[in-house]
Parts: sequence; structure tokens; C-alpha cells
Amino acid sequence: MMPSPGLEMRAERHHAMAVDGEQWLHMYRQMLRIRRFEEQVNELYMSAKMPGLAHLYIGQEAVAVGVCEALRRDDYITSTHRGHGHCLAKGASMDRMFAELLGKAPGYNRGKGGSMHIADPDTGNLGANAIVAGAVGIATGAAFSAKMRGTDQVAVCFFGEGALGQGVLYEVMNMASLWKLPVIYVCENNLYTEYTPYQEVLAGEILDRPRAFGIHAEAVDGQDVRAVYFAARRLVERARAGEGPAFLLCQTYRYYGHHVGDIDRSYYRPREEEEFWKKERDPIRLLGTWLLQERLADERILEAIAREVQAEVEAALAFALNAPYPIPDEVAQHVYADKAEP
Amino acid sequence: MMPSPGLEMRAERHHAMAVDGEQWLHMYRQMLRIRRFEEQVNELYMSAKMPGLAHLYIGQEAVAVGVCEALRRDDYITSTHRGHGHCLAKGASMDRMFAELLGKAPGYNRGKGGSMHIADPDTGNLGANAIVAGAVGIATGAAFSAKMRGTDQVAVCFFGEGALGQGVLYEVMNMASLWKLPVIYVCENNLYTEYTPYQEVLAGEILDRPRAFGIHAEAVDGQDVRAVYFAARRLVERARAGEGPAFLLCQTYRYYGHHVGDIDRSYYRPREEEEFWKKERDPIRLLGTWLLQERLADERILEAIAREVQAEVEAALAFALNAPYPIPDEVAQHVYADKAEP
Amino acid sequence: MSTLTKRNPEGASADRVITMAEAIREALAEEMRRDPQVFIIGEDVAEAGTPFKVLKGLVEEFGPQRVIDAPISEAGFTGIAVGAAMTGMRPVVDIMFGDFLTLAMDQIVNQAAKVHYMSGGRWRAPIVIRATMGATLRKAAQHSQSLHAWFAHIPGLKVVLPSTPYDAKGLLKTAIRDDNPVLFFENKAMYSTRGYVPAEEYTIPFGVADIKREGRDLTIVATSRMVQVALEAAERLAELGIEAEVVDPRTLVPLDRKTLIESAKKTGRVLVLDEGHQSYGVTAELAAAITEGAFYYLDAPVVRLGAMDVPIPFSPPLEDLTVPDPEKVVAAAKALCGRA
Amino acid sequence: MSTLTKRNPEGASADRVITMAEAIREALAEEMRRDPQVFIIGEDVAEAGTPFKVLKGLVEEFGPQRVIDAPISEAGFTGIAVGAAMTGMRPVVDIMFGDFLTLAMDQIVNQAAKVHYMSGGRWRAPIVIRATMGATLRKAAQHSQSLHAWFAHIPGLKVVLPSTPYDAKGLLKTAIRDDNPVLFFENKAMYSTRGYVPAEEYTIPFGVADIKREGRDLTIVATSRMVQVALEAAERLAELGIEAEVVDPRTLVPLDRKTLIESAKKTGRVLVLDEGHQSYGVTAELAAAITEGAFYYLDAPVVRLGAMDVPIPFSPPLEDLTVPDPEKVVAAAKALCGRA
Ligand SMILES: Cc1ncc(C[n+]2csc(CCOP(=O)(O)OP(=O)(O)O)c2C)c(N)n1
Ligand SMILES: Cc1ncc(C[n+]2csc(CCOP(=O)(O)OP(=O)(O)O)c2C)c(N)n1
Ligand SMILES: [Mg+2]
Ligand SMILES: [Mg+2]
Repeated sequence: MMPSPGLEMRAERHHAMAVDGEQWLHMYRQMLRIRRFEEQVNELYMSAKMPGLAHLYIGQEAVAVGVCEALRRDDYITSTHRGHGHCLAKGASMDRMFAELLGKAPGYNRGKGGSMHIADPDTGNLGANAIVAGAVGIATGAAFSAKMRGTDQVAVCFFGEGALGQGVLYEVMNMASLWKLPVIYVCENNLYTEYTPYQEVLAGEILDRPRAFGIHAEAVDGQDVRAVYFAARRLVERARAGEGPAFLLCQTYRYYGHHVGDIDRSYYRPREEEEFWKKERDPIRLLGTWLLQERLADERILEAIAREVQAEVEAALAFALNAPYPIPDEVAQHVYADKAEP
Repeated sequence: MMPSPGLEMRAERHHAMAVDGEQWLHMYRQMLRIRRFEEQVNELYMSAKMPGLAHLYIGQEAVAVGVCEALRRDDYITSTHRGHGHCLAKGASMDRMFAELLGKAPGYNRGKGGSMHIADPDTGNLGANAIVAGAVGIATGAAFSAKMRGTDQVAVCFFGEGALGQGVLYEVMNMASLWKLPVIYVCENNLYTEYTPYQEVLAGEILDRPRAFGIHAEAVDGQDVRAVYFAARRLVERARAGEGPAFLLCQTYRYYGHHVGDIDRSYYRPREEEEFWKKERDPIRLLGTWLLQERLADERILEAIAREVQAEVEAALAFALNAPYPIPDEVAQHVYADKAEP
Repeated sequence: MSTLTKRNPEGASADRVITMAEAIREALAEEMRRDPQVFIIGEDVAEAGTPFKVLKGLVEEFGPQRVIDAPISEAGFTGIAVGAAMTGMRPVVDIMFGDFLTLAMDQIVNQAAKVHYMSGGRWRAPIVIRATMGATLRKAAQHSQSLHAWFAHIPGLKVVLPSTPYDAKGLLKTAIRDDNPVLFFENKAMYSTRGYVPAEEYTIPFGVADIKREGRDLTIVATSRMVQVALEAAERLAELGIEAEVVDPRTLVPLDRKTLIESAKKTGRVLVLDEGHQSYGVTAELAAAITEGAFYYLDAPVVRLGAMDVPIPFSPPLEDLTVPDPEKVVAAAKALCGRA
Repeated sequence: MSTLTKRNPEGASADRVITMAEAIREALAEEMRRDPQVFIIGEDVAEAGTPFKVLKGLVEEFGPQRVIDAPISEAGFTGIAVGAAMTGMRPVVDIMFGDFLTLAMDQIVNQAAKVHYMSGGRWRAPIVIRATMGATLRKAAQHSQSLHAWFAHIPGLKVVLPSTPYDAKGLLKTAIRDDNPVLFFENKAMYSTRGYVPAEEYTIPFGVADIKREGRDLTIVATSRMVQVALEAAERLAELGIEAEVVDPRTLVPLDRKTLIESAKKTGRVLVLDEGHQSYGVTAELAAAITEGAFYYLDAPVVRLGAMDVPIPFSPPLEDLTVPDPEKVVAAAKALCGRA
């Protein structure tokens, strides 16, 4: 079962020792980078500067950052339609992300993928995916391959609680358990699958599902980046040591609509609920407050970070806005890989 | 959890009252009909009189009979590639079954379906299915429809433990649980999925899987037709009363190969294991012995049943062997249904 | 038909002009009022009325028992719909993006399409599967496919591709009353397309192609949104003195070969348009069928224009290259008429 | 090629003649020896060596780590293979019956086929999916389909249909070395077909059609087992003084249009054979492509012979009506040559 908070605390304490202030500040910066990047994405949409739609991750930053901080650069992740946070947390740079979202040539994927398909081998990002649960096979396969190739890489599979509706998830969890694969299934329960409260489409207890397949499973407060980080680190170390797969349920919330165009949300969730999470459960404010309390930072430092992040966003956006579109010939490139490239 | 045998007993006792000797004798006859029918099918294959292959149910008779005895004629079942037993237990007649297996016109399905696709609306048989877990959606949908139409029909979904590998099973169990559908998932664990011991491809405990979706689940000795019947009756009454779906795990064993052509099995299962089940765990002998002990029958009666069943098999086979093939025109019939037919 | 067609898709102002989305919603509402066995199942179909808002208001009229929000389980709820259809209901399944049909192929192709035949006619599965298709909306490779050719290849399935609000309503009502599994493809780029739809009830039979525009110089056979593209191209061609006849098969299965072939015989030149990938797609069957029937009347081989054989890219300038547009059609038509 | 082809499928007794199953097993064994990244995953592939015994002996040589028995989870293990392929392995996925591809369509079509393009060329998925096809074995509607047309319609996938042991071995080795997802369709009615296969190593390039028999009077384009049917028909036609040229594209994607069109130009009469359903199938694309390239050389429209547009029935006398056989081909060829 899920360990009681008390136990959780004790279990983590010695870990805490190993984490210095710099690393917490880094996580603070990472969460802020995601927040500001996406606020800018929303503005691009509102000002009709961005083609198509985007699914904002704002509110869930602690999950992507807490988990990815526990990973090595050569570890793998798979992401979702709501993937900007995962990509940035795994090491993507804003300029090429913006460029991809605008369909520009210097984008991570030549503008061919867009918001829902950002992929980057350099940071172990196997790709965001526009099919719900579409990447669970890929992530499990990457873990399978790491084991076969004898590396100690770990694969993290991010998905929303809506992905629990897709049968393929159970198929691959069964194999991950049978073959003790180094894969961690990170389920971000933000309470809604599109416009439907998740309890209306999900029976039973989420954690019972991975456990039914013999997979170690735990839940964590997805707004507390430190809790997410400690849990992820334990599970990653476990997987790296060959002790098999795990499932981490993160309780979280998205502040914006299902996508940038989902403005009037009152018919599926109350304004008060949104306000509560933003006011009481904001992952960035929670970490900031703790940093100040623990004297790991002062207002000055946090403001400096904010300024730097803002500058980074502006420079990255300028880069993307000025970048060229791919040339017409590119439409027929990359349909098939030939030994030559890349 | 699964009730201890002791509890099981007590729970069933008062039920036992309600079952008279005639009904047990009927179940004995039903199991024997399946056994003899399939022995004949095997002979047809061995003597090259039957086109294609067949998957024999012999050894598992108590599951089909125990479950179907708890059903009404207008209740639904879906069956599998190993479906002859389910079809007979639900009320199919041998002559039209043989005819179907031989591809003859009077077969249940004009010979178009064959061994793996016997379907019969008159007995609520939605069809055997050659796709593993291919009918779990259909069975759940029939229960869904019964609920929508306000009938008190129940649907039983038969499948082997190998079907636990198919994700769609979890998708439909989730909905059956959410919507409290009158469906009973009957999993026949005969220890092998084709030529592979089931533990090699299945992680965790089988019963934990339905339970993870909030579905009531129990296990029963699949060789003891009385135990199967009592369990099925309870679960069917429960479903009929609107108390929702259930999962019944039946421990059983197939005596023959995966299909009639699977003769040399030594590489995947030991001869001794086969002998043990045939000698110690035969569902027909177990019930026969009990009937004699309880004085519900004497040798004379059981022999009479055997003679009658043998005669039934011979007459049915003669009917099928003499039956005509469908005429060539039928190949293009039934591709599309028109309001007219049938 | 023809008069209605003439006023289609730009209805005379006097007539009732509504959007494709409204026409589809009307068809569903009318059939649900008419037959209590009809119900809708899919993701976010109830309060949300789908992301395209096509089903807006239906749950209010028919309640959550008949407009059912399902989990993200395309295979599961499609399978449930098949079982429900076999046992007396008439489900209308909502597949938000046609790309997700990949998840329900076994239920559609191995189960729904075959149960009537495999059972020797004893079971039937009257189910309608509504799915979106079409590119140009910047939704990238997994939300822009037009996979209807796959289903047209499978016996036991019927395949419908409406190109106007009028056709969409009449064909959807027919689909719901049909006793077979029907794939109904809605082009997501056309939901706001407006057109004439009479207030009186009507249905449109399957297997009857519609001549959207008459012409003598060449025949343009087109499906779904490509019909609009063809009509636009035809206007420009007319300015060049080329009168194109635009023929819409409306249903790929059953296919009205006769009307296609007659038009081909009349004009002697044929251009086939479809938004699915060109290779091994719908344009191949239509070109082959027309050639088989009108070979000796053709001045030139049938010209095919499908989507490029590339996954649909996100980048706008690239995506716009992948599907036929009026410019491409005009160019191809001019070349075909020796006016290049 | 041609000499090898001539000795194919009936190898001169002096040559090494093996079955299709053996040829496939040899290709797999050779590539697994050559490249440690190659592994096999599927149902009952290890000790059982699949129900068709095609993989017999491989687990003994390569061990259970490289010949992996998976649960009955086609979507799951295909997805795992895609992820493994992206990260340095070369999986060969075994789909026991091609009918089960319906369960893995999302993994194949939305993931494997598109990841290279969607990532702007940054990821690749070198995966081979071996699946069976073909009817006439009394396996009924869910175990007899030939669904290769679906995959040929999807950009990003390559599609291979060998018709002889020689081609099967050479093409499978090429498929395993290819950096793209390849669908490799094996006709289950041909596993025991024998043919010449040299002892020396060789590979066969994709996109090169093979002329299995030369002739001047008509061209028969055929795939997979239909090539054997065409060759048998050609012998009978020869007795009637009709010399048929039999052309096997061998790979549908990439397609060697040039060779097909040249043969069509030479003979002026074309018959296209494929075991998939005729409508919206492979015969349509081949007929359209040939007509586009050889229109002015054709004496008559290309004739198509695919499987009937009906689910495959179990009843032997009915099943035998559904797929083209030498009699049907001879009749069609005679009619085409005005000798009916
Ligand atoms: C297979 C599939 N079905 C439906 C969709 C449409 N869709 C996109 S996101 C989404 C909801 C996903 O909810 P969840 O997994 O909880 O992720 P969240 O959006 O909450 O982050 C749906 C239904 C899809 N992309 N893929
Ligand atoms: C989707 C699918 N995959 C594979 C097969 C091939 N196949 C037929 S039966 C079988 C094993 C089924 O095992 P189980 O469910 O335990 O039933 P049993 O044969 O033991 O009765 C397999 C793999 C199939 N028919 N369908
Ligand atoms: Mg969610
Ligand atoms: Mg079994």
C-alpha cells in the first residue's frame, strides 16, 4: 500500500542529506522555465501567432522536474500531448522548442512534429506522443533494449490518468514485470481526462492496477517537487540496480484548459477548484517558500532566477520568430531513413 | 480474497438443497455429450474426414456445463477457439454442430463459420471467436444492451487464461465495473497458452486483475461441476439482481493437444501431468462417483446415459456426413444484411 | 436530387442553410427520437459534445443513458457497441480522430464486419462508426489521417464520405437505419461548411453518386472535402473555357460505378481526387473501376490526385503541400485537356 | 537474377532445393549470427518455433534472450519492439496470423511508420514485422486474410511479399538490414513450397521486380502465392499458344513501376493477380500504375483478379471459390487475348 506520510518522511530523511541547496535551486529554476515558457506559448496562441493548438503543462511542473532530476542525460523518457514540461525538464532548450511549435526549420524536429511530437535523442527524449498511451510500448521497449544491450539506462514513461483506459498499458506492464525491465511508469493524475472528471471513466483504485501485474507502485504529492524527486530517485536507483519496474502516481492539477482553446471550463470543473490549486498547491511557490524557510535562498536569489528565465524566454522566442520555415523539399524528406543519414 | 474451501462449503450448503438429483444427472449427461462429441471430432480429424483443425475441450467439461446450467436459454454467452463445449452446454444440438465442423449446409452457420465460429441466436450463443479475447467486447456489450433494454438477461464471457494478455479485456472490465453490467467473465486456466506454460507469460496473481478494476472475483475447482455450478449460480443471481459484473477463475486442464494436430506434447508438458489429471481429476468420473455415493444414481442409470449419448453422437454424425455442402451461390450471401432476411 | 444538388452547397438565401456540424447533429437527434434503440458512445460526447462540439445539446435532450461518455478505450467501447448492436441496439460510435481507428481495427474488421457472414446470416451488427478525417488543421501526423481506404477494402463494411451538409444529414440517417456496420467519415475541416438542408425529413440512399456540377470537357471524381476543392477548381476552369463535371460517389461501399463510368464516357477525360494517401488508396480503385468501364472512351489515362505519400507534417507551409488544392487540380485538369 | 529466377521455383536437381520455411529460417539465423542486435519476439516462437515450425531450432542456437516468447499481446510486444528498435536493437516481430495485425495497427501505423518523419529524421525504427497471409487452408474468416494493402497505403512502411524460397531468403535479409519498419508477408500456404536457394550468401534489393517467366502475348503481374498460380496458368496458356510473361513486383513499397510498365508496353495486355480482396486493394494500385504508364500501348483495360469481396468462408467448396486459381486465370487470360 501507499506508505503513510510519516513513514514517507522517515524513509526520505537520509536521502535529503544527499541533496544540496544548489540542486533545489536548479529545480526551482527548471519549474519556472516551464511555467514561463508555456505562458508565452499561451500568448502566442491568443495572439494567433502559433499554428494549431497546445496542451499546457502549467501546474504540473513539479512532476516533470522532480522525475527528470533523478535521471541521467542518457536515460530515456517518453512524453504525451502535454509534453513541453517533460521535454524541458529532460534538457531541451527553449529556442528549438519554440521553433518546433512554430513549425520552423531549426525546431527540434524541423517543424515536422510540432507541439505534440517533440523528440530529441541528445537528451534521451524518445518523443511526445499524440496518441494517449501511444508511447507506453516505446518506453517499455527502450527499457527492454537497455537491459538487452547491458547498459544501466532507465526509461521513464509519462502519461496522464486517462491513459489508464488504454489496454496496451496493461499488456506492456505485464511484460515489464515478467522481464524485470528498468522502466518507471509515471502517471500524472490531474483529475480530468479532457473534459471528464477521471472518476467517471475509471473504476477501482489506480494503484491496484500496476500492483495486479506485480509492479511496485506508490503515490506521491505531485505538487511537492522534493517528494517527487525523492520518490523518483528511489525508484530509478531500484530500476538501475535491476530490481524491476515501478509505477509512480503523482497527484496534480492543470491550471489552464485541456488545450489553449479550452477557455470556458465551468461546465466541467468549478472555478473555486482552480483557484484553490493555484493559491494553495502551486509547486513553484511551495518550493520557493521552503527555500526561504531553510535559508537555502533569499528573495534576491529567486528574483535573479526569475529575471534570467524571463530573458531566456524572450531570447528563445525571438530566435524562433525570426527562424525560417523548412524549404518545400523537406516535405518529402525523412519518410524513409537511409543508411546515410543522419 | 478467495474464500477458504471450508467457507465455500458452508456458503453452498443451502444452495445444494435446491438442486435435485435429476439436475445433477442432467449435468452428467451434458459433460458426457461434450466428451463423446469431441472424441468423435478427433476421430474425424485423424481419419482426414474433417477440413481444417479443431481445438478440443475435453477435460474442461465441468466449466462449460457448470456455468451454462446456471443460465437461462435467453442469457448470452461468447465462446472461444475451444468452443464446442460451451456451445453444447448452452443448448446446441450435435447434428448441426457436426455439420458446421464439416462445412455442410445444415450447419449452424451454413458451414461458413466452422469449428471456431459456431454461433446460435436460439440458444443465446453470440459466437465462438478465433481471436483470443476477441469476444470480450461483444459479451460486455450484450450485458450493456440487456441493461439498456431493461431485460434481466446476463452475459457470460468464456476465455482461456491466455486472453489475460489482451489489453481490450481490461478496457471492457473497467466499463463493466463503472456501469455495473450483468456480465460474468469466466477464465478457464488450463495451465497452457498454446505451447507455453501460463506462468511464463503472466505476471502477478490472476484474481488481482479483475479486482484492480473493482470487479468481484473468485476461484473455483474447474473439475468439480458442482462447485462450478454453485459459484456460477451465485454470480449469475448477483448480476441479474443488478449487483454488477464478476470474474470466475476456473482451474482446469485440457487432455488433448492445443489442437487436434498437436500430438507430440512432451516438449512443453510432461506425460505424467496429463496422466494425473485424467486419472485423478476427471470431471465426469468425479461427478459419477459422487452420484453413486449419494445414491442419486446407480451403475445402470449411468450406463444408460452413456448408451443414449453414444447413439446421439452416431445419429448426429450420420446426419452431418450425409448432409450437402452449401451451393456455390452462398459464397456471396450474408456479406451484408438486408432488412428482408432472416 | 439534382435540384437539391444544384442549390448545394451554397443554398439560395431563401432556403435553410446550416453547417455540416448542425446537419450531423440533426440527423442524430432525429434518429434518436425515432428509434429508442439508437445511442451514442464515445469520449467526451456528453457535456462536452466532443471537442468539435458536433454533439452539443444531445445529452440535454436524450440524457447520459443514451449519450455515453466512455473512457479512452477505443477498442473496448467499439467492442461493446458491436455486442450491443448484435443484441438489439443501434449504437453510434464516436471516434474523435480517425487516426484512433487504428486501436479498434480488430473490433471493426474481425468482429463487426464478419459476424453476419461467419454466422451464416444469423447475427447482424447494425453499428455506425463516426470518425473524423482530413488534414490542413495543423494537427500533425497522428491527428490528420484519412484512413477510409482501409475500410473500403474490407467486405462487410459500408463506407460513407459526405461532402455537404445536405449529404451528411441524409446519409447519416440512412447509415443509422442500415443493418450493417457503417464507417461514416466526417472531414474535420468541413464542420463549419454551410449548405442547404431542407427542414423536411429526407434520407439519401447508399450507392448513388451525385453529380455536383455538370460539364462536358472532363470529369472530376472527388470525395469529402475534395468535392469542394473540385468545385472551386471547376469555377476557375470555366473561366478558361473548360467545363468540368464534378461527380461525388458519396459512398465508397457500395460504389455507384455506373454513374462514374457514364460521366467518363461522356467527357473522355477523368481526374480522381481523394484526401487519403495516393498510393494503394481510394484513387486507385476509382481510377481502375472507371478505366475498366470506359477504357475505349478515354482520351488519356485517368489522372489521380491523392494526399502525398508522406506522414502529414505539422509545419504549415509543408502541410499545405500534402493535400490537393484548387491550384493543383486546375493545373492537372489543364494538362489533361492539353492546355498545360 | 534471371538465371536464378529460371531455376526457380523448381531448382535443377543439382542445385540446393529447400522449402520456403527453411529459407526464412536460414535468413533469420544468418542475420542473427551477423548482427547481435537482431532478436525475435512473438507468441510461441521459442521451443514451439511457431505453429508453422518456421523458427524451429532458432532458440537452441540463439537462446531465449534472443528468441522471446511473449504473452498474447500483439499491440504490447509490437510497441516494445518499436521502442527497442529506436534504441539500438533490430527486432523481428512474429505475428502468427496476419489477421492479428488488426491489434497492432496503432503501434505500426501511428508509431513505427511515423517516428522518423515526425522527429525530423532524428529517430528511426528498424523493425521487421513478419506476418502470415493467405487462404485455402480451411481456417475461416479470422485466420485467412491478406491485409498487405493496408500497409502499402501508409507512408513510412515498406511492404514485401515473397513468392519463392529464393526471394523469401534474400528479401528477408534485406528487410532485417533496412533501417525502416518493414512488413514481411509470408503465405502460410507456401511454407512447404520448395525451390532453389544457393548455399552462398546473397540479398535481394527492394524495389526490383522479377520476371518469373518471359512471354510476348500478355503480362500477368502477380504477388506471393499468386505468382505460382500465374506460372501454372502460363504453362496451360502456352499449350494454347499464348505466351504469358509473369512479373512479380516482390516489394509493393517500394514498387518497381518501370519493369511493370515495360512489360505492359511489350505485351499490350495485362492481368493483375493478388490474394487480397479485390476492391480497394493491391490490384487497383497495380492496374492504375500500369495504365498510367502504358495507356497508349494497351489493347484492353488491365484485368484485375483479387480475392472475392467476401469474408473467407470455412466450407471448403465455398472457400475455394474466393481466391484466384489457375483455371480462373487461364479463363481471364484467354478472354483478354480474345480467345474466350
Ligand atoms: C487514443 C486516443 N484517444 C483519444 C485521444 C484524444 N485525447 C487527447 S488528450 C485526451 C485526454 C487525456 O487525458 P489524460 O491522459 O488524463 O491526460 P491530460 O490531458 O489530463 O494531461 C484525449 C481523450 C487521443 N489523443 N488518443
Ligand atoms: C489475438 C490472437 N493472438 C494469437 C492467436 C493464436 N492463438 C490461438 S489459441 C492461442 C492460445 C490461447 O490460450 P488460452 O487463452 O489459454 O486458451 P486455450 O487454448 O488454453 O484454451 C493462441 C496464441 C489468436 N487466435 N488470437
Ligand atoms: Mg488527466
Ligand atoms: Mg490456456
